[in-house]
Amino acid sequence: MPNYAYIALIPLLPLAGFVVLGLFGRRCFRHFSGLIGTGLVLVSTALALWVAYQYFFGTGHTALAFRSHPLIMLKADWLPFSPHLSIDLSAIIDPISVMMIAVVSFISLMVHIFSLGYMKGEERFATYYAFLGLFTFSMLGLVLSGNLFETYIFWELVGCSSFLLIGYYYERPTAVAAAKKAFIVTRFADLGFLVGILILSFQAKTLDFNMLIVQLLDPRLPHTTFLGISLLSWGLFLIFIGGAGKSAMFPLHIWLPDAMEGPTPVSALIHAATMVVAGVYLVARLYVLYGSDPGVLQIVLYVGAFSALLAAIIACTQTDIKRVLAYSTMSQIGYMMFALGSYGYTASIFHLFTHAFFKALLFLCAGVIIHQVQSNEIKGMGGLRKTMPLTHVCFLVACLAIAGIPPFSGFFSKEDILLAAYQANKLVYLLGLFTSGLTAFYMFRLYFSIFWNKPSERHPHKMPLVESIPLVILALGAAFAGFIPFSRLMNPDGAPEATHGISGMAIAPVALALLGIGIAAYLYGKESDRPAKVVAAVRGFYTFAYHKFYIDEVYSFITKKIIFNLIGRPAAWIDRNIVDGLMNLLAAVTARISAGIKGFQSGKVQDYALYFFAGIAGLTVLFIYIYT
Amino acid sequence: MNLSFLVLVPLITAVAVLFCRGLNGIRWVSLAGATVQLLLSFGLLALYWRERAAGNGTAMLFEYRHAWFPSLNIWYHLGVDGISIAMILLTAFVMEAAILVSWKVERMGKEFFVLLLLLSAGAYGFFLSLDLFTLFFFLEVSVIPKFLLIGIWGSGRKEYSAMKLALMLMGGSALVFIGLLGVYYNTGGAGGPHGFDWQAIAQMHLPAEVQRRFFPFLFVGFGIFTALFPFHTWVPDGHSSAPTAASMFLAGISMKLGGYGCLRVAVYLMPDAARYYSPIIILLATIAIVYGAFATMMQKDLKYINAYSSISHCGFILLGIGMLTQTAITGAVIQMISHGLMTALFFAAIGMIYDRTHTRLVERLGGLLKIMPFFSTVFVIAGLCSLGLPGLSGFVAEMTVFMGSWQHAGEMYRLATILACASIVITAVYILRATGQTIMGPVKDPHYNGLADATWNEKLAGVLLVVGIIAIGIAPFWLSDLLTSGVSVIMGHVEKAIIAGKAVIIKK
Amino acid sequence: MWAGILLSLRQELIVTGIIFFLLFMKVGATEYKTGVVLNWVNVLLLANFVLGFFPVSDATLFSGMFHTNKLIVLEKNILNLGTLIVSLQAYSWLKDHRQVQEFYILLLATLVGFFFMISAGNLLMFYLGLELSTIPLTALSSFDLEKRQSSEAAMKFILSSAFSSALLLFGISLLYGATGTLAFDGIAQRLDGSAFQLFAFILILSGFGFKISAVPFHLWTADVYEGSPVTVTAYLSVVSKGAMFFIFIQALYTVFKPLAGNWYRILVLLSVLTMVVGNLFALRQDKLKRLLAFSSIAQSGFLLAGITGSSRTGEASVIYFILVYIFSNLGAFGVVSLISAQTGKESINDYKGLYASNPLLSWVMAISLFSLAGIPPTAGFFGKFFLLMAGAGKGNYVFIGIAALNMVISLYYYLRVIKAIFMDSQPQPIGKLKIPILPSIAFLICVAGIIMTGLIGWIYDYIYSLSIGI
Amino acid sequence: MSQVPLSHILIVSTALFFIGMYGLFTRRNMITMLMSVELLLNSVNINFVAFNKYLYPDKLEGVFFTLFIIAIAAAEAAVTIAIIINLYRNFHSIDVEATGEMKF
Amino acid sequence: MSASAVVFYILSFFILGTGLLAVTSRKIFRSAIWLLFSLTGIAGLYFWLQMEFIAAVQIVVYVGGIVVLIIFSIFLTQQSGKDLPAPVRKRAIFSGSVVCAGFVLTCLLLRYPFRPLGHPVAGAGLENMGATASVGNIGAQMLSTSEYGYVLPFEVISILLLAAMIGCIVIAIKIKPEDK
Repeated sequence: MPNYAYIALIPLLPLAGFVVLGLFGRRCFRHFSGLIGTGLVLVSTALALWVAYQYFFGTGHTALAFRSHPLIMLKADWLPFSPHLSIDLSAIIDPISVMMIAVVSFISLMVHIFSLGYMKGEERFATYYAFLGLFTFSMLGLVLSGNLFETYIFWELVGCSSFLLIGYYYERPTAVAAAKKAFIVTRFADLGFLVGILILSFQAKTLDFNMLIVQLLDPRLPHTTFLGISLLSWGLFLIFIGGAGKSAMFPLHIWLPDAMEGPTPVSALIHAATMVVAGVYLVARLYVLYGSDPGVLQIVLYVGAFSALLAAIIACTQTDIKRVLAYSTMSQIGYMMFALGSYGYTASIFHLFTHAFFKALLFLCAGVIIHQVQSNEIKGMGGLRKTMPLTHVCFLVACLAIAGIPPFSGFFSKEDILLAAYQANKLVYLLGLFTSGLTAFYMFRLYFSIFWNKPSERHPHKMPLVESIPLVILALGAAFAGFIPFSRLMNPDGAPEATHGISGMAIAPVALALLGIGIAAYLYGKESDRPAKVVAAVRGFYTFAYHKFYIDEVYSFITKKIIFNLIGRPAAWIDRNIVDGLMNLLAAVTARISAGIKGFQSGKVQDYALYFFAGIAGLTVLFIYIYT
Repeated sequence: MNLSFLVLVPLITAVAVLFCRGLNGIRWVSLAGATVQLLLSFGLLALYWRERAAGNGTAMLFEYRHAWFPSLNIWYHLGVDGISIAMILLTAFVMEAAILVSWKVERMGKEFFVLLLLLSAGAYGFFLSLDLFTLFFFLEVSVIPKFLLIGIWGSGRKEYSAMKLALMLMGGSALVFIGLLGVYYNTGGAGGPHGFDWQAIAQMHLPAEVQRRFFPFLFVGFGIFTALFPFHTWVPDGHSSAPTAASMFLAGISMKLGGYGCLRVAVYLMPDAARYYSPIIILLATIAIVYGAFATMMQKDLKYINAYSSISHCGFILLGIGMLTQTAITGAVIQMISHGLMTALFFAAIGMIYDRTHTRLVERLGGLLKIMPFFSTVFVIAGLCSLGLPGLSGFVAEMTVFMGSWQHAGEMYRLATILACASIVITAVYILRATGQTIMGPVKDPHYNGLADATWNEKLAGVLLVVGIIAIGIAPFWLSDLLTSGVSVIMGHVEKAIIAGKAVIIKK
Repeated sequence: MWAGILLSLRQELIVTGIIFFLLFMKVGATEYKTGVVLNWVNVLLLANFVLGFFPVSDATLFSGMFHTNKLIVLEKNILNLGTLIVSLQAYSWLKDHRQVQEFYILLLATLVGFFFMISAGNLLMFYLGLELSTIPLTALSSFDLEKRQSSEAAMKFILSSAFSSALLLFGISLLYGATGTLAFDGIAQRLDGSAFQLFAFILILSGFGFKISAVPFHLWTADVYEGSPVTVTAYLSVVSKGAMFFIFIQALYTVFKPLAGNWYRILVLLSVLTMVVGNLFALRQDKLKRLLAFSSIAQSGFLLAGITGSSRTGEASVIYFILVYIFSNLGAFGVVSLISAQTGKESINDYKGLYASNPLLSWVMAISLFSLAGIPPTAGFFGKFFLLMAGAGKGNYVFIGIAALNMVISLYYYLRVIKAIFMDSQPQPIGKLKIPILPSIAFLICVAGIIMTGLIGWIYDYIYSLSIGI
Repeated sequence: MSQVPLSHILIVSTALFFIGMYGLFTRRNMITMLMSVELLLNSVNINFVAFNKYLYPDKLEGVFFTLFIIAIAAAEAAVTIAIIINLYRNFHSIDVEATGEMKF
Repeated sequence: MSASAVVFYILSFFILGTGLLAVTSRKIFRSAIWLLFSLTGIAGLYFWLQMEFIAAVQIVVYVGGIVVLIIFSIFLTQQSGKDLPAPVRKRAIFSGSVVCAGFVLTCLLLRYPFRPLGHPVAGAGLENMGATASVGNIGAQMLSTSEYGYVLPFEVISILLLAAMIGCIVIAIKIKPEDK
């Protein structure tokens, strides 16, 4: 078998980019910094694709035995805790990790290239690329890490770089607030992850993925429970909370829409294609364990389904283009989650794969559009189909893909998911079906109100090549990624799944999607008061959904009112007044006593003599008659 | 190498400073002294590694004994193991940075540097000494310089804070003193000579009831130095009124004296008692962690924020020590180092910002990233380190503590661990609020725009500390390897104690 | 034989010689300049101090009325040193005083008294020495003849000391009645812990307590210290107290050894009272002399704690602490006397901003105060450490704990002075003062002593090797 | 004299002692306080002589002690009176109540 | 009861009575005289104890010296004939009680089995010259350096008297203004 040692380069090159650009970018080469970053990522993308090729199609690698158990390599002892328990730096190689590095590096490359044009002339151009490099490094590290704690390390790094990138326009208070929100919410989720790690590591006495899984599935494991639930389930559940936080599952999704304050390419990279699916990846990584624990899997299922629906509903009401896309991302990830929840491992990964393409594409197109109209509000847009034909086409492709219209990529993955859901849980299946309809609707609502809706005049704005190329490539991906025989490459136990072509199952979703598109066309095809009418019809629910079901408000109430006022302030007050007060009280008491006894020093010599003799008498009585 | 150099170099430097005239001379001389010290510490590290590589397995290396008061069996006794070397390195780093940042001290510059150097001499001696008397001597040496530094060069209610700090620390050392006497008179067994040599004491394994009687004195006494709840109230006032260099040293080193003492003296000499009292220790530590974090959220003044967060972070040290597992104690020591560097960096950044903007109030500052990119970067790095970002030292320390604490199966200990973990979220909250309001956002005050960024010395100081933080953050193995031997010696005693305790229980 | 006697008595004889020399100087025809006299005296005192170290064998003379050994010689040397420093510092006060010779005659008479008291082997000699040292001191304390406070102090001093010595005598008479002898060794043989003897002992103890100003026999201290001239106060606070402690510890460890069980408890009580009361009063003083008076009361509390150890360590640490205390306290008093002699200012508020004008004096003051507070690296730290260590030897940790906490309280008022000197400022601070040569020598000795005595270990060990313990 | 037991003499001296003490405590005139001190010393003298005579007649320690006490008492009285006179110059009164400048 | 006992009791009543008057009389001059009587009574007591020399010294030093000194100082400081200020009521009560308590306490303690050593000297005991308080004897011992020799205290007290004298001169001497 070939050695994959060079795989280490894939994350390290972007890291090098970060270090170099971060330290010297501003001063030495602020204009080439973009090219440097892109170049490095280009190399690692090439490597990643080479790995993927070698892994999936290389000689002798199709062997089941090889796929079935992951390969852990480049093991380096990083922080030993105790003889058997330590954080290693190691790379895991198995189908999903390989697929993920390919996707991540590829999308990141696209974004790098796109940003060359998009972010041109920015004040902190170099910094931007440095951060992108950092993110790419951490994300690749995350997917490659072969040790649970290593995953956590990169998990945190990813969060940090997302924080930095969201806060890129740090002079905008909204951006700062969004960055803070993103970090804190995900941090809160990570607390679950951390405790989960502690539990699992204590149970398994190891952190290495392979060993971990083996140990934990070992029936001889002492079955300890807490509150009647086995510690293993607790651990898995807590880890899922961590995943849910990163993947913006309800109720930890509130940071995602605000995160759109960041530059649009960043949203494309982090908040659409890669980081947000980390949760899915995490669950998939430990899928054998989750599979062994139906209870937790149920939670995953319902959380996923509910988030998908909720996000879709909200998406229908938003008017900020990026927010709509954000909610759709959330909804799609919901799909992946409930796919996992319903044993649709392959389907979920597949959807992750395809979603990366069309969602990134959507965001990049949105970026172009926003530059064109200088606003995020779709109200201001309309009739852009002639002004920016290329964008128009790409956007359309992406919409079709996400709406699940054959033969675009989205169709295949989504259909697999629905199939899995159907086998697992009918209710969830119906939810998924409905959601797919909604998806088609809000996507095309977006599409129509951007590109049609107004009479369009042709003075095509020219797009720099660096921007158009990624769009085209991604569009191709979005269109044809579906034909990759995914199920043969990837499944939990390595055994290829029986792939099913177009079956009857596909009819319903497609029909619903078409219906949704139709409604969208009817409402937003050309300028009219129809949408207003509809809104008026469902006023109450509309406003409710428009305000994202007031979830943000609930959060801010809890944090601002309850935690700050009922815990923080009292703590600070108690510290100053009671704990510190005690210390000052001691001093005050001493002073009082010393003032109290000053009378003895009366300055009268006769008193002195008197006390003198009284002292003698006292001593005499005390030590002759009392203690003898 | 003769360890006395490490104590002498700062003193010699101080004397040299006394004799130089002109601020520049003073600055450069003291900087030179600190640098020599830094190099010496690195040399010490190298020598240590060489010895270990040569297979020298003795607990303490480079021992130096000299009879001080033979009639009382008091020795001037120095020696190092991994832990002390780590602490010495920390001190050297912080001192170098402290001298660099106090370049601008104009008023009574000579006195300032002399006192600073004396302070450091005390710290070095403390970490080096193997005789409890010597240790106590060096522990108390630092009282005067602290008082004067805060009281003369401080800001705000400086006299009050200086007085409070001096008195509370003196109270702490009074408790330590009682504990030491208790230990002393229980050594030597029947009629044998009493002694202060702590290795010998540890070998002779004090009787359990003695341990239980005197452990609280030692632990609380040292605990006051490291902000043990509820004796932490000197920290906010002291740190916030102190001049930059002094607060760097206070939070970076002085608070570590306490942790080191708790570990080296209290736990090492009295393992039984340590086990006996560990629930109380854990309780207090957890309170300090959580409550300190919450109290921090409400602070308006940057220095207060950092001071309170120090309380919370030093809670981790005590937590780790109280858990009495190898990993947890290692984590505690790493946390000492990490917090030392991190908080020093924080105070340095705050001080430099304060020098320019003349305010430390969060709501007055804003958008500094645009004006002073260097300070802001340093500040952000310190912040990220304090909220435990991987790649920076804070993460390593905290994770080790958590890992180790979790090894201690037991509902209450687990709960404490989880609460401690939860505190890192709160940490994130207050750090990001502070950062978001001061570093990011629009520039609040127009005439901040004219302010200059770091000068070379400030940059050097910042870089020095950042390098330290990152060196631990991305390659923690060397540190943990350095500490292992020392910690396992301590753990050896603790386990012996556990076995002994079990034996006692069985007898009953 | 006579040579031997004279040799063993040499310290007393030298000092007496100086007394007569001064007397002749005074009564002689020629009127000497004050400065000349002062230089002469200090040279003589220096010579006296140096000759003190001349080695001599132990001896017991005059049928046990006078005995001397290495430890006693050392103690006398310590007293000589104290006197020398005091007289060096007295320069700035005395140089425009008319009656220098008389001052020194009285001072040295008290010194002789202390010498005889220390080497007394017999209650009669002890009493004589005591009175010889007390009566001239009272005269000295009213040496500022025009100052109301000075004469008030003297009045309080002599009346209280007369009263206390009357009680002491009453006790001695009862002890004589009970044991039939005045010789120390004879008494030691005939002591049984009977109530009558205990009563006699307590009366005698009160006499000691008066001189070492132990609570509740301390009340004269503050007023006398405040009222007397600073030099006299300094002398009172170190030499007189030190000599008293020397004889006290001898008496307790040898004469009253049979009553050890009883006096241990009494001393613990007195020690606690003395520390606490001294500190509590010192907290609220604004006059520096008065503050130092109360601080010296607290210090004797610590010394008592050392004595309670009733061990060799105890004796050694007490003597060692006296040495340290001479340096520290005289350092502080030296500054006070210099300033009060040149500006007449004696309150803490006057010292605000002193550092700005007189850094040198300020540092001397600071170092002395830190040594008094017992903070390393000053010798005071070692002194206190050993005292309490000796005290802890009995295993009474509550007592030692109270003592340790008292160290914290005492730190507060010492730091108040430091704060005034270094941190505060005032509209019209004390101007730049010129330090004459003799006082500066004294300061040098004090500071050197404060730094060295602790760090150089053999000083303590030498004392330890001489001391006998109980 | 042998019929009178020692204890009676001692009681007399003790009584004298406490009379003197009472005087010392209550008399506001310094000279009268000095007188009371003399009474105290005399009672001590009586003690010494009596003890010597009754119990330890083979040595004269008590007698000698008495002699020295008398001498010292004289010296003390002289100094006290000198101090009092000087104080009178400063305060124009010798009432102890008048001299309370230094207190607390 | 024998005559000498009677004499003793009369003497002691005289001593105590006059002493009490001395410390209570409101006329300072009278109290000085009462003191004089009391001291003389004590001298009588010494005679009764057959300590003639001590008695003589008592008369000479106290009666002849100290009391006279006191009277002079009264003349110097006091315009005679004026009553002394009454003692402070509170202190008088308190000290009265303390003194009584002390007296009772001491008397209780005086019940101590004194063990005579050596034999009491009956009358003019010619047995051991060492012990009789004859003038010659005392003088001899006072200046002898041998066993029971008191030369050293004698010398010491000489210094003391010298110092006291100088002290008195320094303090009491009237400083002429121009000397200051």
